Amino acid sequence: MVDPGLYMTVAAVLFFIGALGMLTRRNALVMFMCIELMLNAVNLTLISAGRAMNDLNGQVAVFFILVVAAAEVVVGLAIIVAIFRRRSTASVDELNEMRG
Amino acid sequence: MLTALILAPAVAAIVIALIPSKRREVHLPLGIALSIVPLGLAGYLFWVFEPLPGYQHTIDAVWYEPWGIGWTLGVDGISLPMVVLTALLIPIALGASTSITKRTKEFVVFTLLLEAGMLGAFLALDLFLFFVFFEAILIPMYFIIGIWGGERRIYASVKFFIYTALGSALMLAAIIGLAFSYSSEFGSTSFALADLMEVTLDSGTERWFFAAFALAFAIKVPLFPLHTWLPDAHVEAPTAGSVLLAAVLLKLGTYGLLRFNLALFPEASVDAVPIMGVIAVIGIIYGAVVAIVQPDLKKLVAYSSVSHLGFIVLGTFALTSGGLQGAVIQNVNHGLTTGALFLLVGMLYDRRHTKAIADFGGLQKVMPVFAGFFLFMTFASIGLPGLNGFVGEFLVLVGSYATLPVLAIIASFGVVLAAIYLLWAYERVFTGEPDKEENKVLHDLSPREIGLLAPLAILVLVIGLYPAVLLDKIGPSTEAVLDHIESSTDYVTPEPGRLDNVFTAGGDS
Amino acid sequence: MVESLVFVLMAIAAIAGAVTVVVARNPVYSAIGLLGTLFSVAVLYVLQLAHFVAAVQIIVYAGAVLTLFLFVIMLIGVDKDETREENLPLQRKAVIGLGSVIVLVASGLALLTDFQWIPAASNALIPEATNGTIEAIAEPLFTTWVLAFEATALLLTIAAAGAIALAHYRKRDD
Amino acid sequence: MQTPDVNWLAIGPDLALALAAAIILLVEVQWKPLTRTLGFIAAGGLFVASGLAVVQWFFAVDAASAGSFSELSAFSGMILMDGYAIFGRFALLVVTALGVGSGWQFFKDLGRRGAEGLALVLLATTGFSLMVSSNNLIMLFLGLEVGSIALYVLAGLTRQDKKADEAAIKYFLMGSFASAIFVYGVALLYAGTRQLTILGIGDFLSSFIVGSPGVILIGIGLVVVGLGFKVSAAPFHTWAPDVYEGAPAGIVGYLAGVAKIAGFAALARILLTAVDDFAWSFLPVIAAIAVLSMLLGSIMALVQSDVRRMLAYSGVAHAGFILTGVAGFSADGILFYLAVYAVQLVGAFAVVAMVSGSSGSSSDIGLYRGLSRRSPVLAGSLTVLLLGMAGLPLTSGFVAKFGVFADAWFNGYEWLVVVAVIASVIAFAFYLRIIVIMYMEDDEAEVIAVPGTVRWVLGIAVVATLIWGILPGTLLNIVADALPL
Amino acid sequence: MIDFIWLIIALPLLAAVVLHFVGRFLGEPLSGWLASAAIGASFVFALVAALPFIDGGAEASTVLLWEWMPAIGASLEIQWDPLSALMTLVVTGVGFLIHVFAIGYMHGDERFARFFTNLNLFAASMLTLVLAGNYAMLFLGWELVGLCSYLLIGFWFTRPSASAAAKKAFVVNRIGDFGFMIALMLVFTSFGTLSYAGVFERAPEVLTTGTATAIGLLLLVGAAGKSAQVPLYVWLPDAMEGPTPVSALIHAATMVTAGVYVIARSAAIFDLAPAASTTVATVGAITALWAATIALAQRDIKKVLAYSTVSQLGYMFLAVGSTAYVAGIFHLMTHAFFKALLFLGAGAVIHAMNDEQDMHKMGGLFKRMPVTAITMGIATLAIAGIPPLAGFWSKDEILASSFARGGWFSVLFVVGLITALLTAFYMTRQWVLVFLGEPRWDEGVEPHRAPRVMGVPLIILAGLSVVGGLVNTPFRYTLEHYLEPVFEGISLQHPPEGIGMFLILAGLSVFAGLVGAAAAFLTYRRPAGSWKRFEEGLQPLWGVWEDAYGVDDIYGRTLVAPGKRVADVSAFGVDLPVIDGAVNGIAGLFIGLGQRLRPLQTGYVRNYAALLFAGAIVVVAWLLAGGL
Repeated sequence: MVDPGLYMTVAAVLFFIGALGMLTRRNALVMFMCIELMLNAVNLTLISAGRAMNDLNGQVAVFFILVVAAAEVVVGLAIIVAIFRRRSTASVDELNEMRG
Repeated sequence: MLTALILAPAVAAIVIALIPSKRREVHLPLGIALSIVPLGLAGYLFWVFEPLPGYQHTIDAVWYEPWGIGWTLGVDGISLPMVVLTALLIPIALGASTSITKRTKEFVVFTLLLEAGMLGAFLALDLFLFFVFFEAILIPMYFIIGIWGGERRIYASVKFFIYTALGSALMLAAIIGLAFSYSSEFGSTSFALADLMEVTLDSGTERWFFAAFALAFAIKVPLFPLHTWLPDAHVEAPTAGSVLLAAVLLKLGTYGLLRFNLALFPEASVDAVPIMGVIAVIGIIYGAVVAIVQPDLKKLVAYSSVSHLGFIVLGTFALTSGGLQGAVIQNVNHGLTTGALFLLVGMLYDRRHTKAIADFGGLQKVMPVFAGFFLFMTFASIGLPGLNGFVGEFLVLVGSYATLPVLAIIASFGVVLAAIYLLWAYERVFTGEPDKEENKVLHDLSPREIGLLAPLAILVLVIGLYPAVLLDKIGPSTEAVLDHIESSTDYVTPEPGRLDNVFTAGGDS
Repeated sequence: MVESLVFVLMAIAAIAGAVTVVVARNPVYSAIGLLGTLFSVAVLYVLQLAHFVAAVQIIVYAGAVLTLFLFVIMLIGVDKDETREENLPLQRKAVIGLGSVIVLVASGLALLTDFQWIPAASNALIPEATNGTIEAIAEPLFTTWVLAFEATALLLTIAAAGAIALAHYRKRDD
Repeated sequence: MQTPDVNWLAIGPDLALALAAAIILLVEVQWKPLTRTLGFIAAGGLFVASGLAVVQWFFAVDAASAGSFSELSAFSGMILMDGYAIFGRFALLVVTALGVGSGWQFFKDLGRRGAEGLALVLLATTGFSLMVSSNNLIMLFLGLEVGSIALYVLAGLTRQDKKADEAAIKYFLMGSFASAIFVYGVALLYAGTRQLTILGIGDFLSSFIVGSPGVILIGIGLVVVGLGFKVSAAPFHTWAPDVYEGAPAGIVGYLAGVAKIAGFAALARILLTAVDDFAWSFLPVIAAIAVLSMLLGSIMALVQSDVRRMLAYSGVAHAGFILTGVAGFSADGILFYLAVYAVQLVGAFAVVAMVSGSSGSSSDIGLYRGLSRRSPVLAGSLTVLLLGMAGLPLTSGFVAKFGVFADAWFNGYEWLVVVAVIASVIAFAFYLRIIVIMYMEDDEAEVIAVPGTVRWVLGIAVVATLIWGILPGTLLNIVADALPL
Repeated sequence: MIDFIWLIIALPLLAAVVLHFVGRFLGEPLSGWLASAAIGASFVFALVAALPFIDGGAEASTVLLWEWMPAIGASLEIQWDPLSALMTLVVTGVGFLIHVFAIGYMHGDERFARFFTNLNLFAASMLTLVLAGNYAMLFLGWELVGLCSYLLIGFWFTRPSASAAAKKAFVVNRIGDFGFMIALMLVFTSFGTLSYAGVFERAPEVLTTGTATAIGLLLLVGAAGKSAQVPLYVWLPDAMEGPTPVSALIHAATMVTAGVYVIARSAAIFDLAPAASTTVATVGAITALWAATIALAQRDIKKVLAYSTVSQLGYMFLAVGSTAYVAGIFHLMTHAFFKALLFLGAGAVIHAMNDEQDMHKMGGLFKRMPVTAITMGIATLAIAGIPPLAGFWSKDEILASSFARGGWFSVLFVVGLITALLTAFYMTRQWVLVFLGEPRWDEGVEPHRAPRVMGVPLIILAGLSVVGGLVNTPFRYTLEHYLEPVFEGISLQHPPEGIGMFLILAGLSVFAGLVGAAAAFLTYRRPAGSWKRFEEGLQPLWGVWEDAYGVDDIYGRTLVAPGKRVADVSAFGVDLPVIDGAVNGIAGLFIGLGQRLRPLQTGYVRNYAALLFAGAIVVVAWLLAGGL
């Protein structure tokens, strides 16, 4: 029997790896994957917590978050594609006209 | 009654706003005509005003009950003169604005809105309401300076706006704080002056609130060293703007000190007497000294305002009946004389399109009537007995000697300086032979212009010789202020002539 | 016992995958790393009886989403190595700084305070309560959560409409 | 086997909007009608939704006064129908109507994609309206995402302008990042309390003393950050200027308005009713964020040369002011501020859209030179709205600021009020800058013709600004009933 | 009668108002006659009203016109007592004559009517001053006469020198008023009122010596300004820029004596402050000598008279300072006669010489204008103190009184004696230079006899200068008795008793006068060359005297220039750069801060994310720190 805390810790680690990925990568797609990582961490957290508290709602919540993730992916990729069409790049570093 | 007084100009403004801009010839005349209405009301108000302490014609309508804010109006001997002055100066200011050709309509509208705001500020007895008017006035004035002003009008208008807004912002915080203290003491929220006067504050808080209010009003007055927005605003503003700015807007500061600081924070006021006194006197001397060497007539008059308003503040914080009466009546006097001086400078500017003293000389020969009026107002502003300026300054000086002898003495030197800078300016502008060609062809005052100046001149003379017309109505209210301070602090007004305070009178402490 | 073993393996795998996502220079590798993480996390779900969710995880993520990712990567041809030269001088320092701060805070929490991940945890686990079978999930999903479930419909509509609006070029458009 | 607890009234407005959106999409596919027709459908949807919202309102007020609060939660506690939610929803509807009205030209220019545009707007509103009314944090997250994703798309909808892509991708990445953080916070709150509903958490925390609240605190923190992003509070504001500048002018007002309303409504609800027992620990943080937002926003706005960026930063400052109200810990101040600010914002952007063209890129301040001559209507209304934002008396902005300041002071945050008033004075400076340009510098550029819809929008915004400034009671009395359950 | 006493002021005032508005249409000479009629009328009225005092026994009475500033006990009330009556008579009487004279003198000036407007306004103001029953009203008149003097000195405003002189006069007077106002503050604070009645009665009980001295000295400052005493006399010589009738009326007969009047009026206060009185006397003596020396060397005929006026005013101060108030008032009166006469005479001469004022360019005018010459001669003798002319009696009484006071005052007595000698010298010098000797006129100058309208006043004044002194002789102190009620209860200084003592003192002063006169006569009788040599012989002293000890540019260098520099510095060195600079600086600070912060918004998503994430961590850390 593993202490649910450990699951949560793993989740936390995943979350922060994802977050740091957001800060380091400049390829929109990869940044986007990092967000998926973070969402996974959230899911893991919900499930572990729910289990530890004998509550099923955690898992239900995860279901919805998955859906959200999916939807985000669709739109996100659509945006990336649209940009690529005009600029033929996916590096957000090249998208910094607006600043200051 | 009072509501009507405030709404009349506002309605007038709307009426004029509804007239299409193409009919530019009607806006100004109509504006003047409509601005007679509030003047009439104010005159009536003055007529029926009983010389008693306390507020009259009070209105207390709920504005938004849960916040305890109300449409609370009332007039007493302190606000009455300012109300009349405001109502009087608007038609004159408009009448002096024939030289304004672009966007006449907006100009008239803004001026009338300004009037509404100023009247409201003088009549409001609810701090929230007062603040609303106090702040709302900035907008029309800002536009008047900014649109119809001179070269650096934008700089001047923004400076004017931000500077004064900064002061009032902290006052807003203090007002909220007061209301909070009230609600925590009495359970209900209220912003009514009468209620907030009941609040008992610990001296620390009271000092902070006093400071916040004082700052707001000191910037408005303006007191040294917060005065630098004034010369810019005056120099850039159009004639009407300068007139109203000097004659009425600045008075909101002195009026506020008298009406709110003394009433709400008696303890702190008494403690602040030396500080405020010193600041005021610095202003008197400093303003005068700086005025001496100003190369621009408007700037000169502006700095003279700094000096003159110092007298009002000195009188206010002298906390003697003489000083307070002097302060109130000096509000009016400065309004009349300085207003008139700005009118005159404006008329000169309309003819010659310059305000630089160096550009003139020998004008008395080409425009004697103008010179006559100018000299008359100059002496009124120098404080020549028999003219109004003296009444105010003399009351203030003699009144404040009892409590602030040293300051009173220093301040009276400002009277000497006033003679220097004004007469020197007069000498340079009007005497000698007119040497410049463009000066030789200037035409003298038109009947219209004389008509604008005459009422002011008459008032100057009447108040100078028979100030009782005002003092009778002012007196009871100022006494009430003193009583309030005495009752709520251990302060005692020195009684001149009592043997025991002949030489120990007041002292600076 | 078995659980712990599996947990350790899968945890390591998940984190390794995550790290790959972040550090791999080639987006394709990142995608693979993500795949790894998704799988191992799915396993962790199973360990905690969240069978249905685990299934969805595999189907939706590994199946749909990741494929989509790879597809786009190929489509826009960024399947080449990303340069590492940094045009934001401060950025890397900032990241390192933030990372260390996190570690600091975390260790502070772990050591100094009696930090509990799940203070409301019940000391007795009731496996039936959290046995995430399809029935078990469906029951709350279509009663208590029915509105949320409907709301997802909106989400998908938006996704569809949005994707079309952004990426689909009709004739007569610009 | 229980049956779902369905309450049609509770979701009536959202349903109406969603239906309208669906109809638009279908009709578009089938008949390729004029954009105008679609516009009518959208308007109809909005109208019905508003009507239903009004019905909800009276129902809610009666129920509240009757004390039967159970009637106010629907779908077995998934969403609430309390005055707070309905007020927020109504504000959203109004903003949507105004936004669509002012951005009408934009939808026309979209051509065939105008349908998607309109549909997305309606769906976004639906999502946000679910968000403000939801009681369950996951439901709230769903609503948030529904709204946000739609907004990402809208931001990038135009193809005239490359800035739009940049805006879209920045908004999208940052937004998803923030939502991830937010939902992690939700997860941690769940871990800490075994509750996913706001009221549940509230009850839990008020009935049990949590031994080690660390996880809850982290949860609160992350939730604050996630929503702080939506309302563009410093330092989570960085997306706002770029998005405001890049997104199509016609839609920015709507985009900014709804995000602010929904974000703040949710944030305030969570902080005030769910975790209010931790107020002592998070209020200082809120105050700090408020100060940062007010000062940073005002100061940065001073130096902007693009009006949209300027308004974005002013939005940051306003977020700070509203957070001052949060620090004041009373809902009505916040709601009032939200309502009046959102209206002013949409109105202002209606003008911006007119000046720089619906999907036009630049809104450099130079374009406003002498606007008072070129289009008195635009200049006049923009002036009123800016003065309203600046919070000058006799405008709703002043009442709003006064309200939140008073709340903060009454809640013991005197110092915050002092900072706030100073910040608001700094803010005067850049609002005045625009007015100066419009009125005090003359430039005989071409006259701008203002279409009827925009006139209507401006008229409403201006009148509202003035009415609520002169007779604040008209709105305050309503807000007084709109308190969270 | 007494109830209409205000008419004395009102008549000239009314005339002034009328002239102001319709004078232009009345034109010349009608407006002049109107003005003269008005003041003449008040003279008659005053005379009638004063009769009861002359035959004694009438009570002084006060008429309250109206409250002015009740809060500081300032009301407009008229005090009608022997002193004010006497002053009124002098002012209106001499004033009337000068008005008449001016009709001739101002002939042809395009602002003829305006001149008389101002003249009448002045008369009204002066009467306000002397009739005041309240220090505030006194101050009202005090300042109004200042105004009129400003207007009249600068009457020919196109002359820069004239307007400069006018400004100078007003400003210097203001400096005096500065002291005066403070005096009034003290008075009010001590008494709670400013009305004579209230003050004088309670003075002994209320005032400590300290306060009394303070008030006294401050009044002295005011008086010194108005009455051109050291060090504030500098404005009076310049004031000669005004038309000669103005100099005669304002700067010889009436206004400048206001200071003396005030001190005499305030006798009750000075009575309690011997130190103050002594100061007054000393100032007076110094002024007398100082001005006399300057007068010796002046070439401008009016400048001589100006400095002589200063010197004579010094005598009056010496008198009132040694508490010989009656003597002071007496000299004031006689001086009014002969000095007015002298000025008018000078005016006639200047008129005749086409506005030539340099005595070196005159001479031998006796044959051309005998009336003027004779009348001026009488006046010269009078001022030189030759019995039995008016000047002799008054001056002698002053000297005698100060001698009798003894102590320090005997020093002052000596000074007075020397001054008497000098006075005789320079007056005679003037007369001789103007009327005797060979004509030294510029070519084209054709001196002509003055018109009758100018001549008659001269003759009348000459008559007064002869007999005027007889009202107060050691043989019969009429004036003294007449003024007694005013000064009752106040210790007055009298000349020493006994005819013998009188003869000695009189002898001394007469001797001094004769010596001076004779010396001057013998020196300047001779042809120009010789007396020019004589003056050369007295170099450099003579030169110093001639440019009045260079006081003007000393003041210029020590006061005016530094003052201007202070103003310049504070205006352009402090106000703009420092104070306004600070304001703009703060504004700029925020802009600068904004500019500095802009790079924070790099435009890179990663940065934004970093910022957001950092914020998140800070928030969380803070919450944990606060919460655990």
